[in-house]
Amino acid sequence: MEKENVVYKKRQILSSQVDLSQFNKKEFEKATDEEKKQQDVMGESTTFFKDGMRRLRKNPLAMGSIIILIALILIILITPHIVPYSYSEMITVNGVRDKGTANLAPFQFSPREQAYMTQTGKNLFPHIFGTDSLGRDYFIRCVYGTRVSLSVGIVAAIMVLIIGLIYGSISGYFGGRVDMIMMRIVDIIYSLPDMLLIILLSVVFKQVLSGYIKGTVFESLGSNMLAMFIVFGLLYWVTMARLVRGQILQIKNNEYVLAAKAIGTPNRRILLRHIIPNCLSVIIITTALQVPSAIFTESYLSFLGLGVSAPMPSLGSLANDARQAMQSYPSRLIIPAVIIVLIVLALNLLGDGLRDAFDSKLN
Amino acid sequence: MSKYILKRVILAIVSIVIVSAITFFAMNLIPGGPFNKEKAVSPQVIEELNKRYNLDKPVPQQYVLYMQNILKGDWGVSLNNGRPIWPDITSRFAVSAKLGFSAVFIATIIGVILGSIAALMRNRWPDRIIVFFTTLGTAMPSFVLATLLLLVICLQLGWIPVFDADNPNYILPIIALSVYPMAYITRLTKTSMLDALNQDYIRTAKAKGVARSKLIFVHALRNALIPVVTYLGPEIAYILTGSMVVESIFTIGGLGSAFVTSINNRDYTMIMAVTIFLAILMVVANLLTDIAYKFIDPRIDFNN
Amino acid sequence: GCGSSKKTSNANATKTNSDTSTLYINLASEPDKLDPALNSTADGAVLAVNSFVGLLTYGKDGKLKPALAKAMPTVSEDGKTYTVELKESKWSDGTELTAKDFVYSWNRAVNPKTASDYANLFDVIARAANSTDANPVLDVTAEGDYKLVIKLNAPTPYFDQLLAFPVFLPVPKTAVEKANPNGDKPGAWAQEAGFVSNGAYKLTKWKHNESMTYEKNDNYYDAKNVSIKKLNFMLSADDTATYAAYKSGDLDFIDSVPNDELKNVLKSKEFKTVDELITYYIGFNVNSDLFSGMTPEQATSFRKGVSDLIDRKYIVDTVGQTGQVPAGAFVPKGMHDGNGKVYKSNYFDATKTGSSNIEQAKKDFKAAGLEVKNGKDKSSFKVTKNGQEITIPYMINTATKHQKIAECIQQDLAVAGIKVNIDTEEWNVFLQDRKDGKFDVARESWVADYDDPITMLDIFSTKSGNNDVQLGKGNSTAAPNWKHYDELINKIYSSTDNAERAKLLHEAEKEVMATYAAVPIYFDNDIYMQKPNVTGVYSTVFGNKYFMYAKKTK
Amino acid sequence: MSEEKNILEVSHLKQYFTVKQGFKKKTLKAVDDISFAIKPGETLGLVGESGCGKTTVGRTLLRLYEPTAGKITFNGEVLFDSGEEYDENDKLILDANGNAQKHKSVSKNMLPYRKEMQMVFQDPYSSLDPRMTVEDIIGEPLDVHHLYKSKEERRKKILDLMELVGLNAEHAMRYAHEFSGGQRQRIGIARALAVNPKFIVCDEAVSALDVSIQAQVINMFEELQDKLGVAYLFIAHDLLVVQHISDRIAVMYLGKMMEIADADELNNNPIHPYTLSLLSAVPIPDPETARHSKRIVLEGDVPSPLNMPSGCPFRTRCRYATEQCAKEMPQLKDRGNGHFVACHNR
Amino acid sequence: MSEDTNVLLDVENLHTSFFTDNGEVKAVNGISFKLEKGKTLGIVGESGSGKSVTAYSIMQILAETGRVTEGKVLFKGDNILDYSESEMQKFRGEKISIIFQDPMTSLNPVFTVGYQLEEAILLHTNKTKAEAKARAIEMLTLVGVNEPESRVKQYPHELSGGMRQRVMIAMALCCEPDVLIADEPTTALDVTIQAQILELMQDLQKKLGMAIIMVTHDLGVIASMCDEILVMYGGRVCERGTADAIFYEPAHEYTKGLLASIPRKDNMNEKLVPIGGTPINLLNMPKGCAFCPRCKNAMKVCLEKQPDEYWVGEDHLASCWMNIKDLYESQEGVH
Ligand SMILES: Nc1ncnc2c1ncn2[C@@H]1O[C@H](COP(=O)(O)OP(=O)(O)OP(=O)(O)O)[C@@H](O)[C@H]1O
Ligand SMILES: Nc1ncnc2c1ncn2[C@@H]1O[C@H](COP(=O)(O)OP(=O)(O)OP(=O)(O)O)[C@@H](O)[C@H]1O
Ligand SMILES: [Mg+2]
Ligand SMILES: [Mg+2]
Repeated sequence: MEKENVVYKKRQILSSQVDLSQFNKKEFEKATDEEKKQQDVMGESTTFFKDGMRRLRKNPLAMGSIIILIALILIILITPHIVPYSYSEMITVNGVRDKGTANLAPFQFSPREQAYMTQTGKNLFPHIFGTDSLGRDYFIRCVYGTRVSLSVGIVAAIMVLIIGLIYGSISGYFGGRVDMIMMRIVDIIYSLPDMLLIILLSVVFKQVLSGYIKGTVFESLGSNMLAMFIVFGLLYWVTMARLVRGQILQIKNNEYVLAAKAIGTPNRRILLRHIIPNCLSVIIITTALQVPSAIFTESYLSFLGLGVSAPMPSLGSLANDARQAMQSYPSRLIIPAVIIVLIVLALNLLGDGLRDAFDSKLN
Repeated sequence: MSKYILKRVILAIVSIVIVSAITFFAMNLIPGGPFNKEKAVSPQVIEELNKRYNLDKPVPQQYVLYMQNILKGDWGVSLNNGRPIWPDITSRFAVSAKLGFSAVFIATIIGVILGSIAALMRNRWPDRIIVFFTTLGTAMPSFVLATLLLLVICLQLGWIPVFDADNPNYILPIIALSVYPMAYITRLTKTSMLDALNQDYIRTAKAKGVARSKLIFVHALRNALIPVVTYLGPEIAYILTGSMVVESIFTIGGLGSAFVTSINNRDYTMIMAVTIFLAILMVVANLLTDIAYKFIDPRIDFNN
Repeated sequence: GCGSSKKTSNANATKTNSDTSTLYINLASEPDKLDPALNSTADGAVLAVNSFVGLLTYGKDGKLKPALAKAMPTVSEDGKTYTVELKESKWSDGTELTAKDFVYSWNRAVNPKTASDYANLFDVIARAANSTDANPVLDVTAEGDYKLVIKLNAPTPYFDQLLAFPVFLPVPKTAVEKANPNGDKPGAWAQEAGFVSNGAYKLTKWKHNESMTYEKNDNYYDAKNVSIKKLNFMLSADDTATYAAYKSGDLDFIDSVPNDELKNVLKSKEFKTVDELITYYIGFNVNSDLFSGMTPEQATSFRKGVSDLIDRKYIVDTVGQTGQVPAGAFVPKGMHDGNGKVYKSNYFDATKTGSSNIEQAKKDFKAAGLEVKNGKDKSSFKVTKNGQEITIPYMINTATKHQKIAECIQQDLAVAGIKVNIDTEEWNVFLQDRKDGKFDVARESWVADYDDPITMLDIFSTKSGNNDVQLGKGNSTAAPNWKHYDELINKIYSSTDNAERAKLLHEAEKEVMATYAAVPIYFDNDIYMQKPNVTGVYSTVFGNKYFMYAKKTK
Repeated sequence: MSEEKNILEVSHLKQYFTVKQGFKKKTLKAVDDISFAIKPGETLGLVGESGCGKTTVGRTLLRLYEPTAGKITFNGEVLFDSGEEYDENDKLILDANGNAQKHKSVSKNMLPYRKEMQMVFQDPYSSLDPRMTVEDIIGEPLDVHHLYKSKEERRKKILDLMELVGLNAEHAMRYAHEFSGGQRQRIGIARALAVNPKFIVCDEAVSALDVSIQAQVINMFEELQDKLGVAYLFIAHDLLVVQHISDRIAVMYLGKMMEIADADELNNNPIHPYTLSLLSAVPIPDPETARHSKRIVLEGDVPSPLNMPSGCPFRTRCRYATEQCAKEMPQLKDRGNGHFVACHNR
Repeated sequence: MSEDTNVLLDVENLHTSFFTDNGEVKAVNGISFKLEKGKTLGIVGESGSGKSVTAYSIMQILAETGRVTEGKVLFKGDNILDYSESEMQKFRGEKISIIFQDPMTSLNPVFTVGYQLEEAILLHTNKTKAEAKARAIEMLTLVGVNEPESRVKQYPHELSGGMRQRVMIAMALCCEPDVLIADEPTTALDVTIQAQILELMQDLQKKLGMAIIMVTHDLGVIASMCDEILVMYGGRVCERGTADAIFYEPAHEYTKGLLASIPRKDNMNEKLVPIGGTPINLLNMPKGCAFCPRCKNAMKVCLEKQPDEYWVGEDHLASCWMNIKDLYESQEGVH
């Protein structure tokens, strides 16, 4: 009885608000499942990678960085075939070594070169970045220097990344005694005088490695190059390891790690799938920052006799050599410095971009 | 905690002994010696010197003798210039530490502030500018930066003398030393700050009415500090023991150049002393870092 | 146009500082030892001669003159007894300096306990009767306080020079013995500022690796002629920094300029070059595998071929830049022969080697038993050994100059299809490897200790510690027989006739040059820059700079 | 209890944590000597004051925390046994020196059992990896235990699971933080179900869900139980839900088990004073009843697990507390019908 | 409801969206309500229906990508959406405070519980540090945390879920705000504590005239606490009214489904009746009623038109075409 009453009251209240003439009977027919389903519009599904790439493409800085890197790589791959000078060649005009070509400014020709051009009417290829104090074309030296430094920077950074990551992860994740001992080893490596060890290694490598590399790509770069990577592998990963370990100590306390354990996820997988992706941003940044430091470490190692062997240049050694010419020939310092900055900037911005693109939390 | 620290201190001593042993044997393994000169010194003289400094004994015995002397507080004399090691190291350390502490301090403060600003203004112009300049800072090797400072500030502008024997000016070397760590810290702070700012507890603090600056520099920063502290530990140890490059460009008698010249000269006693000194600093710095971890993030547990 | 050229000339003028009583100087970084008996570096020698003075010294004209000696020593008929009368003089602490101080100082320097690097310079002095190996006593006697009699083993034409050499400088006995009670710290007395000396200046402040301050010693025997009150040394080895300090007027005197800046300062009036007695050369390890299967003659031809191809002029012009002289002999240009004449020798025209010398090189390579094929054009060819490309490992230490020279040589030899691998080694490793003969080819240079060719030639005697090229050592069949050379050197040392001795010196040099194991590149010189308001600084052929007679105006 | 073999047996389980207060270390007895058993296909509800150790029990069962003491038997296999021995009165047997008498301890590698025993976490926010897509989160147990042959099969399984818990297929590529709390909890449930476990600890698995989804999930749990015979330890605060889903209910207070009984029995005949007050506080989703219901208010200090009162931990708030309660913790005693109560006075 | 000075909070036609890379997520689509002093507004609804987002919109603490796109939030007549950041700071915590849904992540892991409580107190009162500490301890006691003196020295991870939640509650209440938004404040609490907390809230409400917005899934809590109830679905309000109206005369299909799926004493041994289907996709809102894809009784009109809010009783509004259909059919009978 009461119920009837309520319904009646409701109808009364409603009828004062609604103009029923707007409706027709059809509208109150039951909708089919089909129709209902149509309403339920699904979003498109993508994959993690596609999604990230799409976001990356939208990032102008990251795309700019990619373009710069590609341009640099193209230049260092192609120009050695175009420019008629070689990185070690002291410029000769008409078969005679030309002392006048030392220390030329960009796009300048030596008097003898000019005379040759007016005499023969042939145009010589310009010295785009000028020449160095031994009369070698600086552009091509920079190109080769970039080749060396880019590969050193990236290979070393990757090596440091891999070793540091594995070491730091294991130490941070397993913690306790493992961590204690592994970190003390890191302390030791940190404290060892690297210069001393590098000298020792250079002596050892010279004897050990030179036999193995004959006829391989490393020969032109020198056994030193290989040795240098070994040095990176032995000595320079510790910062990365500590950073990773610090992050992991923090991240492993998260409940999702416990959840993964509850599933039965093996430790290795927990590390790879849960913990490392969650400290990815620090890892990316550190790796990107590792590149310039590897480039400069290379020049330091060359100085101690472990880098590329002269006359093969690297950007670090070019900059180092140009330091003393800084007051008279600043362009010799500026050019390799700008290239390094370009590489580093591009890698860093790309790193930032990657991080933003693949870091779900920020979106 | 105190047990943990005790354990660490014991391990630290072990680490230092290992470092000293490796260094001792490594330096004896590399070719060359302390009395190796371009003009050969007569064999009698070398024999006399070797005897005087115990270098005629087998290397393991030398090591034991050396460590015994260290325990007695005797660091020996420099094989190169004959001066006692310990006062030399401490006076050099005083110089390096003055520079180093200032540099680390400046780098940390500015780096953390810049990094926080960059995180907060993500993808806006302050962030872009900071990223650009910090990248420049990491891409600029210290020898270039130091030389540039010297040439521009001292030579072109003449603000500071290049060489002043009586009142050396430490501003430029401090700048030169601090730029790289500052840039590094900025980048680290920015990334970890971004992570922290996305956490729910930031929302909680905001809902409490916490001011934006406190939100960032207290609530978010503390959570973002782990990577910065990690980086700082060894960096402090390194900077405190000086930088060869900066010292040589600005003519500063710090530990950095002492280290490099001692290796060049195979000044065994000096190499050992500086190494042990660095190792102690390093171990202490890393211990402090780990303790700082616990202070920064109480969830971190080393004893599990 | 006109205006801009003026501007550039202005830019070269540097600022000067107005403190006329102090001279601001850079020589190099921290010296190791200031005890003149223990010093072994060139920069240390400069500090020694400015803070100590011996019997003789060098004058502005570069000639020896009496210092504490009243006059030049009198030499006996047989040339074996030197007698020196001394002036009255004092140590900086006011105590008397007598002939006994010299007897003490020299006996101390020669004592093995002192372990002086230059003790062997005393070898020319005879030993006293009570001398033992462990406790050598020189036959030098003080007759009264101011007369010194020195007995030599054989006539030594350069002995006067030694009397001005740092290791012959006097040291203060009381101070030395007080600081060294156990005999194991011979240099301890002069390790910090404030030690007693007798030269124009005494060290008053020493901030290690930063600066040193020397102040005028009023007890200096010639103090009245010393007008500069203070020498302030910047202890920096970074030539960019020191050059900047010089340009900014913080320094008055520098003795190095960044290699790449040289071109711009060459024309400057402030830039000075001084001849020195230094030979930069390339050392071939005569026992190297490079010469395996060759006869000594063939090996020599091979090395000569390499020498033929090295463009010394190019190196001097583009790397050296300061007027070094391409070397066609081993004994430096301008050295005296001990018989009152300038020693002259030349084995080839060093200005013509390099690409214009290809035909000669081809001949030499052929004579070495190598295959020589013509290249694409006239300016190149290809040398092979048993059909294999020749690779020469060239060892240098880490320094820009050496690297640049190495790169030049690399290019020079590329003409012959010879590959040069540059091995850069850390300094101390480099020294050791070179001494041990663990190299094939290495850069070398030799600085004369005194102005006599024997100081250059002695290094190649078999027993010499500086015989890096290993002549007479090892048993490679490609190495030349070296017995005769050692005999020659012995003869030179014992020769009593200076004219005969000069001939023997030429003979010895010829033997060395005939091996082409030491291929001279150039004779080096010394440079420095000095502000226009500074005058009176002078330098010797050994690189010693004398600051005490400098004058500085506003 | 019946002859049927239990899927899980827990006896004398203890989980102590060491916590630091300033410089002092203290032992926190989060779970203190509790025993129970669950039969296959049975649901045991676990209720109790917040902080009484329910989550800890769940996690310790799965050995996510290493138990301090006790014995855990799963499916007839001893997973963990610290080795203490108890007499028939459940008293620890001590040897002459007053130390516990021990037999050989057991500590099995848990990996193979993870497939059988699963857990749904209390906190849907922090238990999901923020950097993984839902697909990967749910797919992870499939990957770990190799439960598919092809990529398609994996995807199909994941989508089935998502549908099962009421998530759209389009959600598969999203990240956990893009979901509402309830949706996140469903992801967590789907993850636990992925391996077809025989036993699931549901740690407040439905607390964050809205009632309709909660109903779905509860239905789902029940269906799975019917179909696959899954057993649950169902931890929750919502007594109505617990009563609905559970066959038996256990009541905990400060790390101790206070009462266990069949769901209906407990509802109709609660004995322990704490249970009484609990039941009286249940909010009734009916305005009329809500207005008239009266809860039993607990007076007195709420003790902390760090400072456990002697004897029965509840005595400080208990109306019936006597001197005996302060002396001795009452044993869990059968009051018939499988109704166990630990109380001296009721 | 007329112009009433008692109205503390007036939300008008609030729209909030998240601008994600995938498009605009319309989390709240036109919500209006008024909240009077001393009253309790309950919000129930599907999870993901925008309850929390509504609360965050009021507090202006949306994620970076979120924005209020339309509407007003008037607090005592002022539109707080126009407040500057510093005005907002003053406002938050003091005038309105919020208890967050998730206590684990909502507390800063690196500060002690005490610090976080004291901070809130110090921000909005001029108490000294010691007073703030005392107040913090008092608050913890009030919410039933044992040994509050030592708890204040502990870190969030050292507390159980329920304790953390009580800390959150204490934090929100410590400054005695005018409006308290409680976003599922008691999910992690056992019923005795829950009851205690709810009583505490009600006490404060009586004492201070505090208004409460209670967001919860627990219909039991709603039934016993609220003066008015909002039922949300898909970012919209589908029904509102007093507890009696909602519980006894539900006028929206979703509400009906919701009530049917509650476990009760009387359906203990029956299967629960959940609402079928899956929640809607906020990126692509249906044209018509948001609930219609899941509605058993959906009609053609539901597919096309969004229903307006109609009064269906005193203090009872609903937006469901079923009501109109019912009216239409009854009228049709008359015609
Ligand atoms: N890792 C830990 N370290 C120290 N103490 C802990 C830890 N985990 C839990 N505790 C303590 O153990 C006790 C029980 O915690 P637990 O989380 O099991 O409670 P709970 O019954 O699940 O409570 P809730 O219902 O609130 O989730 C609490 O006092 C808590 O503070
Ligand atoms: N930062 C964000 N970015 C994108 N979408 C979001 C964001 N925050 C919330 N949403 C979406 O907004 C909708 C409403 O979320 P909200 O948290 O308000 O739900 P709720 O009603 O509180 O649910 P629950 O009861 O489960 O807590 C959800 O669909 C959610 O996916
Ligand atoms: Mg719990
Ligand atoms: Mg919510």
